[in-house]
This record gives sequence, C-alpha cells and structure tokens, in this order.
Amino acid sequence: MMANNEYLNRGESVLWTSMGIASFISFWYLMVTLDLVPKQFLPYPHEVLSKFIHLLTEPFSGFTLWTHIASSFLRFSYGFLLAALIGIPLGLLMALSKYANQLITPFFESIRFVAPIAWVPFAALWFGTGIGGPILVIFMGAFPPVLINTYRGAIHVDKKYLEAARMLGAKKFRLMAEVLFPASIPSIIAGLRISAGLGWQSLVGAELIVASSGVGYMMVKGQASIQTDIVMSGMIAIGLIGLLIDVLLRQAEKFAIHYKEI
Amino acid sequence: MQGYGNGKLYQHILQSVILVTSGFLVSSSLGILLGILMGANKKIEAFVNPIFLTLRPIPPLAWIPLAIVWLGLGNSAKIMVIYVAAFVPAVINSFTGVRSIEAPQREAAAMLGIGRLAYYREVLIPGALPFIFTGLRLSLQASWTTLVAAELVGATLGLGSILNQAAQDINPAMILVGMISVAISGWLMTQLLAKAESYAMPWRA
Amino acid sequence: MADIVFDSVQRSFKQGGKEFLAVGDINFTVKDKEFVAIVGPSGCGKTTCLRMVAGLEIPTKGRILVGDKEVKGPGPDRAVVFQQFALFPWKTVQQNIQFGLKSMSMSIAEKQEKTARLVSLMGLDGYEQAYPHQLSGGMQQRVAIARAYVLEPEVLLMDEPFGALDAQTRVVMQEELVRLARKNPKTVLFITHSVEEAVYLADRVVVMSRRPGLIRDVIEIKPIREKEGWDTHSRIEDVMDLNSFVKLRSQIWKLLREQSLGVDH
Amino acid sequence: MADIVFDSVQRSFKQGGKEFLAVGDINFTVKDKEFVAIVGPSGCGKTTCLRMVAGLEIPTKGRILVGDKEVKGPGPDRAVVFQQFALFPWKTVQQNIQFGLKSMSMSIAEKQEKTARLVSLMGLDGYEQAYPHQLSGGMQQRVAIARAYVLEPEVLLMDEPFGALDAQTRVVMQEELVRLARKNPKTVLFITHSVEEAVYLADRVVVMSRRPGLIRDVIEIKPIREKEGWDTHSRIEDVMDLNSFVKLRSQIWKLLREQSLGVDH
Amino acid sequence: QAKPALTEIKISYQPALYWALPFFVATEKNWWGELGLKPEFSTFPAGVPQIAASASKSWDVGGTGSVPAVLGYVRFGIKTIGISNDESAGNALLATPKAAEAFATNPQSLKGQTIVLTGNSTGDYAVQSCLKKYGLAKTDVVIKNMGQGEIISAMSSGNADFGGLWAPNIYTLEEKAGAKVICSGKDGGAFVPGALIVRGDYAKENPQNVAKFLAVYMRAWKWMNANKPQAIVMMKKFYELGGVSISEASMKKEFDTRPNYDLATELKIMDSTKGLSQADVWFNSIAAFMQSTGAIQTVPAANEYLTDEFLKMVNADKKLREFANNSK
Ligand SMILES: Nc1ncnc2c1ncn2[C@@H]1O[C@H](COP(=O)(O)OP(=O)(O)OP(=O)(O)O)[C@@H](O)[C@H]1O
Ligand SMILES: Nc1ncnc2c1ncn2[C@@H]1O[C@H](COP(=O)(O)OP(=O)(O)OP(=O)(O)O)[C@@H](O)[C@H]1O
Ligand SMILES: O=[N+]([O-])[O-]
Ligand SMILES: [Mg+2]
Ligand SMILES: [Mg+2]
Repeated sequence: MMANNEYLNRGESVLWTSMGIASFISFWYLMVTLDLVPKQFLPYPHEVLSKFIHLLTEPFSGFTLWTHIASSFLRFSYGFLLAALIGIPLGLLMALSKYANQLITPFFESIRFVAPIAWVPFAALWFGTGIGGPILVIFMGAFPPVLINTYRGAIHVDKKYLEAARMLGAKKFRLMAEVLFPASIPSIIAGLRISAGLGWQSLVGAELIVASSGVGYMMVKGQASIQTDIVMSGMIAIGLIGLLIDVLLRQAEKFAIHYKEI
Repeated sequence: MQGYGNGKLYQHILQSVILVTSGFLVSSSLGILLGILMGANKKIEAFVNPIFLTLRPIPPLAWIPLAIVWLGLGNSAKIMVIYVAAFVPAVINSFTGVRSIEAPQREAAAMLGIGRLAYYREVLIPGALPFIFTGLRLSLQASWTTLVAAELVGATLGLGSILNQAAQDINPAMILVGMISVAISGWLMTQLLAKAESYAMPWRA
Repeated sequence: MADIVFDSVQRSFKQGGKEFLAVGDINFTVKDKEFVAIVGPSGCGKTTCLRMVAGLEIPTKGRILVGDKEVKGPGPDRAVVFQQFALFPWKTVQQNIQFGLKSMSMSIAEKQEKTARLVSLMGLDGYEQAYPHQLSGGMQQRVAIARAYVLEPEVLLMDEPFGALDAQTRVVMQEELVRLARKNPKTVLFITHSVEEAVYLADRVVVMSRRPGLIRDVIEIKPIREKEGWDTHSRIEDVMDLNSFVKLRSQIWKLLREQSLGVDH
Repeated sequence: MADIVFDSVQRSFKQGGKEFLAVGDINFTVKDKEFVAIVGPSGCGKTTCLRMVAGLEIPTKGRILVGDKEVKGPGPDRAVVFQQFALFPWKTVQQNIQFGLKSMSMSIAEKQEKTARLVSLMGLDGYEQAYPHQLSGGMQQRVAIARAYVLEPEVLLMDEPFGALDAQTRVVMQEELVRLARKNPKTVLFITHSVEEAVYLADRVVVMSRRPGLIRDVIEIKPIREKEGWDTHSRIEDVMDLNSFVKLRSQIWKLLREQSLGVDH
Repeated sequence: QAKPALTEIKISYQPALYWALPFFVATEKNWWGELGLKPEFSTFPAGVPQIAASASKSWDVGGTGSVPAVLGYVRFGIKTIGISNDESAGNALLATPKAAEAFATNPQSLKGQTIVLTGNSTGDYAVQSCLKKYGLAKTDVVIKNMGQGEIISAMSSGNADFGGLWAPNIYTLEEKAGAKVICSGKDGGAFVPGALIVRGDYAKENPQNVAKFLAVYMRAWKWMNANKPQAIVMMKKFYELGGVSISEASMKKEFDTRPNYDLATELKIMDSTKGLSQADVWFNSIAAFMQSTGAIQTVPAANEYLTDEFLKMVNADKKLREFANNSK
C-alpha cells in the first residue's frame, strides 16, 4: 500500500538492476534476430561492443576513439565551465537584485527555446575554426539550466539567513558568496547536472563546425559511410561519459553539502 | 512577408507548433507515467534506471538515422527525435515529485486506510504535480530546442527547416527571424502551460 | 474494548552504522477509554512508542496489542494526529476530512452528514472549500483532528498536536479537547512537552526517562481531578491556579528535571 | 546610552491588495540596559515591532531611535536572535560566531580571542568545528546567542528565541539568560508567547492587543522581583511557585485572554 | 646551404573528397616546402561552414564546391582562382535497385516520386539537370531536403527511392546498399566545376603565395595522372583518414570519371579575353540555379569573382611553371 516505503535490500536491488539490463539486451538481440530492424542499422550488441573495443586502438577518421573522446571532452569542459562561471554569479545576482532580474529575465526566457545547434552558423562566422565556435554552441546548451537553477535556488533561500547576515553587517558581495551561494548549492548542482547533459548533447552540433576530430564528428562520419557499429560506439561513448560526468557532479554535491546529515 | 523555404512564415510556424505539440504530448504522457511508476516502486526504478541513465546523455541528433530507418521521412520520425529529448525531463521530474511527497502525508494516508489505486489518485499524483509541471516546462523547452534536429529529417516546412536552410544559405537575417519565431512560440506555449498549471493545482493559488 | 497493551516492547535503530536502543523494554497498558499523556525529555522515544501503536513502526522485540489484536500495520481504527498536521495541501478542508471515509462502506449521504457534523463541531463552518494553506495553524490543527475523529476510531493517538500553536490558541484547543474527551471518551495516547497540558488533560501521566526510553513513573491524575472538582472550572487558568494542580505539576517537573541534567551537553 | 524609542510608530502592509495596519501608533521607550518582554496574541505585530528596531523593516509612519540615532537599516550595533536560530548550516560553530566580526576592523588575534571567549561563556568548548546540524536545539540556540553577543551590541533583540526548544532545555536556557542579563545588563527587547518566561526574565512586560497592534498595558516586574528576592532562587520552578509570581502571571494571562476571544475564527 | 624561412599559408578543404587529394599528396611529397610554403590545414564537414569561417580569417586559400564558391563571393568576397576538377560525374541522382529498374524501362516513372537531396548544393544542381533532361518540372516530383548522411540512411533503409548525392557518398551507397546512378550531372548536361578559392584580402596582400599554392596543386594532379597505382594508394590512405572506406574499383572510377586539368588547360578554361570564359559560363549557370532556390537574390557576374590572374602568374614565372608541370 505505501509503495514509497518499499525498501530493496542489496540483493534485490542487484537482481532488479541486472534484470533490467538483461531484458534490454535481449530485446536488442531479438530485434536484430527477427529482422525487425535491418542489421545494417542495428548490429548485434556484441558486434557493437567489439567495434567499440576495436576503435579504442584502431584509428577511425584519423584518430582512435580515445582521441575523439579527449578532444570532445576538452571542448565540452571549456563550454561547460564558462556556462558555470557566468551562470552561477549571474543567477545569484538576479536573486539579489530586482534590476538585474528584470533586465535579464525576458531576454533569457525566450532565448532558451532556441536550439543550441541553431547557433552553429554564428559560431562559424564569429570564431571560424577556433575553439570559440564549439564553446559557443555548448555554452548555449549548458547556460540556461545553470542560470535558472541558481536563480530559483537562490530566491528560495530562506530569508532568515539573509536577514541574519545583514544583521551581522554583511554587504552585497558577502551575501552572495557566503549566504546565497552555499545555501543554493543543491539547486545549483541539479542545474549543473542538467547543463552537463545538454552541453554534452550540443557537442555533436558543435562538432559539425570543426570536422577533424571528436565523438560527434566520428558519428557523423560513421553515418555517412553506413557503419552503424561506429555510430553506436559513439552513442555508447557519449552515454558512458555523460553518466560519468553525472556521477562526478553528484559526488561534488555530496562533498559540497558535507555539513548536512546524509 | 515574402515566403522563404517553400512557405510563408505562418505556415512554417504552424508546422513546427504541430510537431512540437505532438512530440511534447507523447513524451510527457509516457514520461510522467514512467516517472511515477519509478517513483512509486523501487523495483521498477532499479529495473529501468541503468538503461535510462545511459541512454539519457545521447543527443537527439544521434537518433536521427535510427528514426529514419524505423519511421521513414514523415512526421513520425521527427516526433520521435523530439520525443527522445523531451522524455527525459518528464521522467526525472515526475520521479522526483513522487519521492518528494513527505512521510507525514504518506503516513496520514496509510493511517486513514486508503487503497492502492486511491493512493495513486489521491496522494501520489496530486502530491507530485508541482514537480510534474516543472518537468513539463523543461520538456516543452526540450521539444523546441530539438526542432532543428528533428527537421533535419527531410522537412519541407517548419521553423527548424528555415533555420537549417538559412544556415545553408549563410543568411543571418533569416536565422534571426527563425530564432525569434521559435523564441516567441516557445514563450507563448509556456504561458498556456502556466494556465493549465494553475487550473490543475487550485490549492497553489 | 480498545485498550492498548505494550508487551515488553523494544525498538532499536541503526544510526551511523551502530544499532542503538531507542525504546527499551516497555510494559504498560492504556485502559479502554482512558486518556494517557506521555512526557519526557526530547529524544527519549515518545514518538517512537506512538508510531508503534499506529503501526507505522514495528517493535524490534515484544508486541503491541490494541483490543486484544496485535498491531501489524496502520489502519483507521487507530487515528493519528501528528505534530505536523500532515494535511493534504492539495485537498480542501472538506476533502481532507472525508479522505478516510472514502474506503468505508457507507452511503454518500451518511459520509456527507458525518463530515458536516465534524466541520461544525470543530468550528470550521464556512471553511469547507478552503485549502489548508489558507488557514491559520490553529484551524489546520482542528482539521487534522476532525479528519481523525470522523473515522470514529476506538483509539486516538496524538503527538504534540498543539506544539505548533501559539499560547492563546493552544488553551482554546486544550479546553475544546477536554470537553470532547469528557463528553465522548475514547482511548487516547497523547504526547506533549508541556507538563501543564499533560496534567490538565490526562487521566494518567507517564514520565519517560532518557535513552533508552523507559517508563520512569506513572502519575494518577483522575482521582485528584475528580476529588477537587477541576471540571467545574471551564477555564484552564482557573484550574492552573488550584493548589492541587500546582502540586501535581511540580511533582512531575521534578521528575523531569532529574532526567534533564546534562541535557544537550 | 542605548535606549530604544518608539516615536508614534505605525506600520501597514498590503495583503490581498488592501492596506491594513499591522502596528498602530506605538509610543514607548525601552530604557538603557532594561530588559523588556513583549507578549500578545498571534499576529498582533510583535515581530514587526522588533524587526523595525532591527532595521529589517521600516515604519510607515513615525520613527524609531536607538541611542538618539534614527534607525535606517540593519547593523551590528543591534544584534538579533531569531526564533528559528538562523545559523548558517554550511558554517561551523566557530565560523558562525565569527561571521559578524569579519566585517569589523580588528586584528585577527583579537577576533580569535573574542570568539574563544564566547565559545566558553556559552559552554560550547569542544564544539568549535561542529556544524549546526550536529548540535541539539539548545546548543544551536546558544551558538545563535553567542553570534549576537560577540559583536558586543548595545541592544539585543530576541524573537521567541526559545520557542523551538523542548520544555526542559528551555528552562535551562532561561536560567542562563537570566544569569547573563543580571551579570552584564544590556538593553533587551524580548518577544515570547510564554507568560511565565516573560515574568521570569523581564524588568517590564508589555502586553499588546490584537490588530492593529497597540500597547494594551505595561506591567512592572522589577520592583516586585527585587522586593520578593526572586533572584535568590536559582531554579525557575522555585520562582514559579512563589505567590508573587503566580499573581503577576495570572494578571497578564487575564489581559491576554481578553484579546484572544475569537482567535483564528 | 641555409634553408630560407617558410611562409605560413592556411589551407582549407573537406576531408575525403577527391579534389582535396592533391593537398594530401603534396604534403606527403613535401612539395610545399620546395616553394617556401608552410601549409596549415583546416578541414570542414561541408562547404558552408568552410566559407563562413573565412569571416574570421580562419584560412587563406583552399578548395570547395562551386555552390559554396559562389555563396562565398556573394557573402564574403571570396575569389575563385582556378578549377579543381570536373565534378559533373561526381554529382548524381541515385535510385534504389528496384526503382532503378523501373526507371530504366520507363524514365517517366520518376514522375510523382519523392527525391531526397541536399538543397542548394551541387547535388541538387545535378538532379535539376537530370529532371530537365527527362522533361520533368521541379513540381513533377516531391523534393525533400536533408543532409547527405540522412539521405544515405533513408535510401539504404528503403525509406526513399531516389536521392541526390555526391562522391564519395555515391560509392558508399552503391557499394553498401546496391543503389544505382541513374543520371549524373554529366548525363544531365550540367557542368559542375570544383573551385580553388582565396580570401579576397589575402589575394591582395600575398599574390605570390596564391600563385605558389596553385603551382603545388597542379603538380599534384600531374604526378597522380602519371603514377596512378601510387596515387590510388595515397587516395586510400587519405580517404581512410576522413573516415571513408570504398573499394579499389570505386577509387579507380574517381580518376576515370572526374577529369582534372593541367596548367595550360586551366588557362584556357579561365581565359576571358574573348568575352565570357568557359568557366564564367559554368559558374553563371550555377549562380542562376542558386538564385532559383532562393539562396541568393541576384546573380553576380562570374567575371567579378573568377580570375585567372594567379594562373597567369604561375605561367609567367619560369620556376613556378616548371614546378606545376612537373610530373615527378
Ligand atoms: N527512523 C529512525 N532512524 C534512526 N533513529 C531514529 C528514527 N526515529 C527515531 N530515531 C531516534 O530514536 C530516538 C527516539 O526518537 P523519538 O522521535 O521517539 O523521540 P521523542 O521522545 O519523540 O523526542 P521529541 O520529544 O524530540 O519529539 C531518538 O534518538 C531518535 O534520533
Ligand atoms: N511582510 C509582510 N507582508 C504582509 N503582511 C505582513 C508582513 N509581515 C507581517 N505581516 C502581517 O502583520 C501582522 C503582524 O505580524 P507579526 O509577525 O508582527 O505578528 P506577531 O505578533 O509576531 O505574531 P506571532 O506571535 O504569530 O509571531 C500579521 O497579520 C501578519 O500577517
Ligand atoms: O562542397 N559542397 O558541400 O558542395
Ligand atoms: Mg517526538
Ligand atoms: Mg512573531
């Protein structure tokens, strides 16, 4: 009856998790075996896996998968960090100052509907082959969630903390750095997690600009030469790295709110 | 204004609104369902989560080939691409919403002796609604931002195809027209959603 | 018959990896239609005891019987009023009160009628369509009580139900509860931090000792209340000025004080 | 000199589109080093008055002077202890206490020394590096008081500082506060819902009436306290049993009761 | 003998395309250095981002398709300084095996069909010429616009029967999905040149480097024509670097169906002393096509952006002329 309270012990949790993965993979095998999808477009899981491993050492499109991942990750990091470095202080400022809020919100509330990859032409025009292009596109994907979450988190910070700080003589900067920021960390991290996902997704778009390396580039190339196993290896790489980034951010959150009981 | 890319602006907007609305409706209804089930049942959560978490970061662009192979060049393939993007926030927020229902409310329901179905209807879903609506807002945003990718699938009309073609023609003015149309349409649909939200949650007035 | 029997009840929790005993061996019986109040230092296990009776928590050892049946889970025969009122914010006052009736087999008219009766008993007339956030704390608490009362449970469990109210509202609620309890007695287990409240409301007061929670003492109030005729005063402050009241209060205070040496250090 | 002067102070709020007067014309002076307690029904404007002295709210009419200077905004000369202690959960005990010192110009050594002195004055030794959540409610409240005291403010403003504590911890804190107040008197404005607390702590008790908040009565406690030698008893319950105490308490209770008719309806 | 300092030149191209092969060969052979150039390459997945990147001076010279070359002039003043090769056979209308069969028996069966193509590209241009050849109007078919990768997915999965593609995508689709070329630009009577391009201001500031660039490019073709087997080996390597793997037969076909030119021929094609040059005619036709798709508003006169100035510089300088004609 109280479904929420059902508690899985370790064994059950492992059991259900592996059942989930197993049925996913069986479903995949079934689709290929029954020819529901032409094999050309959906190879067997083991074939994808072996291609994936193969790509780690054998170059495709000039580089090994590692190199593609590394160059994607570098671009991602720049764009993502930029989004965080601008988004977090701006969000805090918007929460603290009505003027900043009224200035930024309308612009921002509409621009967030525009696809990051729609910025690709501008990225090419403004930055050419420079790293600025991909960064712009990733930034456009990653920026809105950090800003929104920081802002939402900060306006919901209990007023009592702000008042206490003001009583104790704190002014704007200390209010932002020592009160709003730490108090909104959970919300900020949630925003960063969404940002990381969107930024990482915008990457494929970004890699349409500089065609020399990157997981997105590799996938585009794989698609054009009907090598679905390469496309899917790219998907797996992107999935796994996305997962890794998420895990890292959750660790960061645990670390950042060490002062709370867990 | 003069037409561009096979149609007048309003035709492009109309086509995109239809695509976005369909993708949004499909993904949010399925997403909310899955999110609630995962939130209410730890077994379902354990079953679905690893796959969900791994597929989640894969960009909608990467699904285009599969969408074409499975669904052809019509609207369904485009809707699938939007679906992939908009599904995620719907799931995550509904899940969080169910989990956010606090022990006192759950325990009160238990103490008042309510049945399972009624528990979903009277407690889980209304309790999760605030989060569900946050998820819907994000899904709507995702639907719009995926439009460009979706309309890479052989579109003749649509704001995404305008953006694609204007990019192809290196026509910044037309790109801006496309972006502004997307921004305004997205904003208007959000207003509608906000209306639905205040209607669905009278207690939050 | 709805007495509550604690039969060698223990409850331990894991905290920081270690098991610790929150409630150590409790043997006690709340008699049918008796009003028992529990006082004791913070963290001594009062809430845990009440939650075990409610069926929201199970004893690690021993068992709890309500009306001869062992408690296995929550149910509408034992209505709980929580400290945080735990109203459903998405339901109106009326819907909140009716919530527990839904799963009962009775005609809609009967449900309506029961609800209406409790609405007016609790002085909530005119607020049937309001949502909880539109009510003051005192009114919310009355809705929570109405929601429990409407089920006509044999057992009523109340965990600091007036803790969140301001002093003035609190006395009004205390006086109302006394009136209800005397008019229509039920088996009540009532947790409070206020010694005055315990003495004023209860037939017996149980004083618990700190960890592991044990029963330190049980003080009989009812005989004195009846002998001294407290119920003839309708106002709590008049009762509180009575010598017999002051004496009982001081007696319990001293018992508690012994517990609270070293509190919080 | 740090007296607090309310000079024809009014404060109104917008609620549901309409202006309503929360605090109506208040004229009152808290003398230098005097301990004044305010009691009154919920919503009568106690907190609003205190927040205006703190500078967190400005009067709609009239003005507030602290030590002859008009209050324009918050500042460390008037330290506040809030009902919810409002400790920064992400800072350690030490960091919380030091927060206000940061923006003051003094040597680091001096800041350290002041902090250390308050840590031991408040019996928090050994907990300097603990986070608030690791402390009991009583300890958290002591940190909040230390955080205010360390600034050596001339005026101390306390809004139901013990409201969230359990009864036992509360008396311990009350006794400590009395000790501090007698040893090192400051100008104190203290809001409470507990009449006993007000009578026990204050030199004068202000009783406010409900909306718009006005001063209903001011009761002198200090002369009686000194005459009856309350301070010779170190335990609150001994004071509370004294006849002079019970009389003052009942007097204030009655004043309050008149206000609370119709509470929450 | 002290080596003279090398001058840096930024060269742009698209990977794994036939006309870009000379850049690779020249680098392998180290011919740039011989003329004192130090090339720095940047590659783009398509012509559009390539020319857009000229706005930020990301490159100085390069090769691209004729459509981006025209667009590049209209938007950024990019000049075309030579013809990389004849791409007419490298842009074609393809059909799935069944559709190809039906088409073979009755070309009119194309009527009413859906054709997927990359709008406003040389592939589009070739398809239009084919439609004209079979007496069909644009409105007789349904045209869907998408990228080359999507076209490959759609055709190989049977979701589209006809598509407009360019090499090497043509070979990929032929080899991996059994699709057939039913009409190339050449068959349709369209001439699709590939363009060698330079940024306008770079051309003004460094004419000498531009001439050297052309000389190197032409020597590479010269060498490949004389050494086919080694050229094929290089091509394989180059294509794989770009993520393309096609059969040896297809690679041979590249040389057979897509002619390139030596210095003398280039000069002739680009010569506009007696009115419009041959190249002017080709590019005017491309520009007219682009106007019809709405990509550009007016057709610029080809002689505004086509110039044989740098070819002539190569020809006038003995060292450069010999270098360009050296087949070793
Ligand atoms: N679910 C739980 N998990 C771990 N420890 C718990 C849990 N519930 C209660 N405890 C612990 O058991 C002890 C008794 O808790 P309980 O809430 O019953 O005390 P209480 O007497 O109601 O205190 P208070 O007067 O503060 O409400 C406390 O130390 C508490 O921390
Ligand atoms: N910021 C505000 N905006 C609108 N109304 C307010 C605001 N602050 C206080 N009020 C109103 O002013 C009145 C006085 O509030 P105040 O908090 O001062 O009462 P109080 O005496 O402290 O009550 P309590 O004992 O419940 O703390 C109340 O009716 C309250 O609703
Ligand atoms: O080079 N082109 O992309 O046409
Ligand atoms: Mg408790
Ligand atoms: Mg208040």
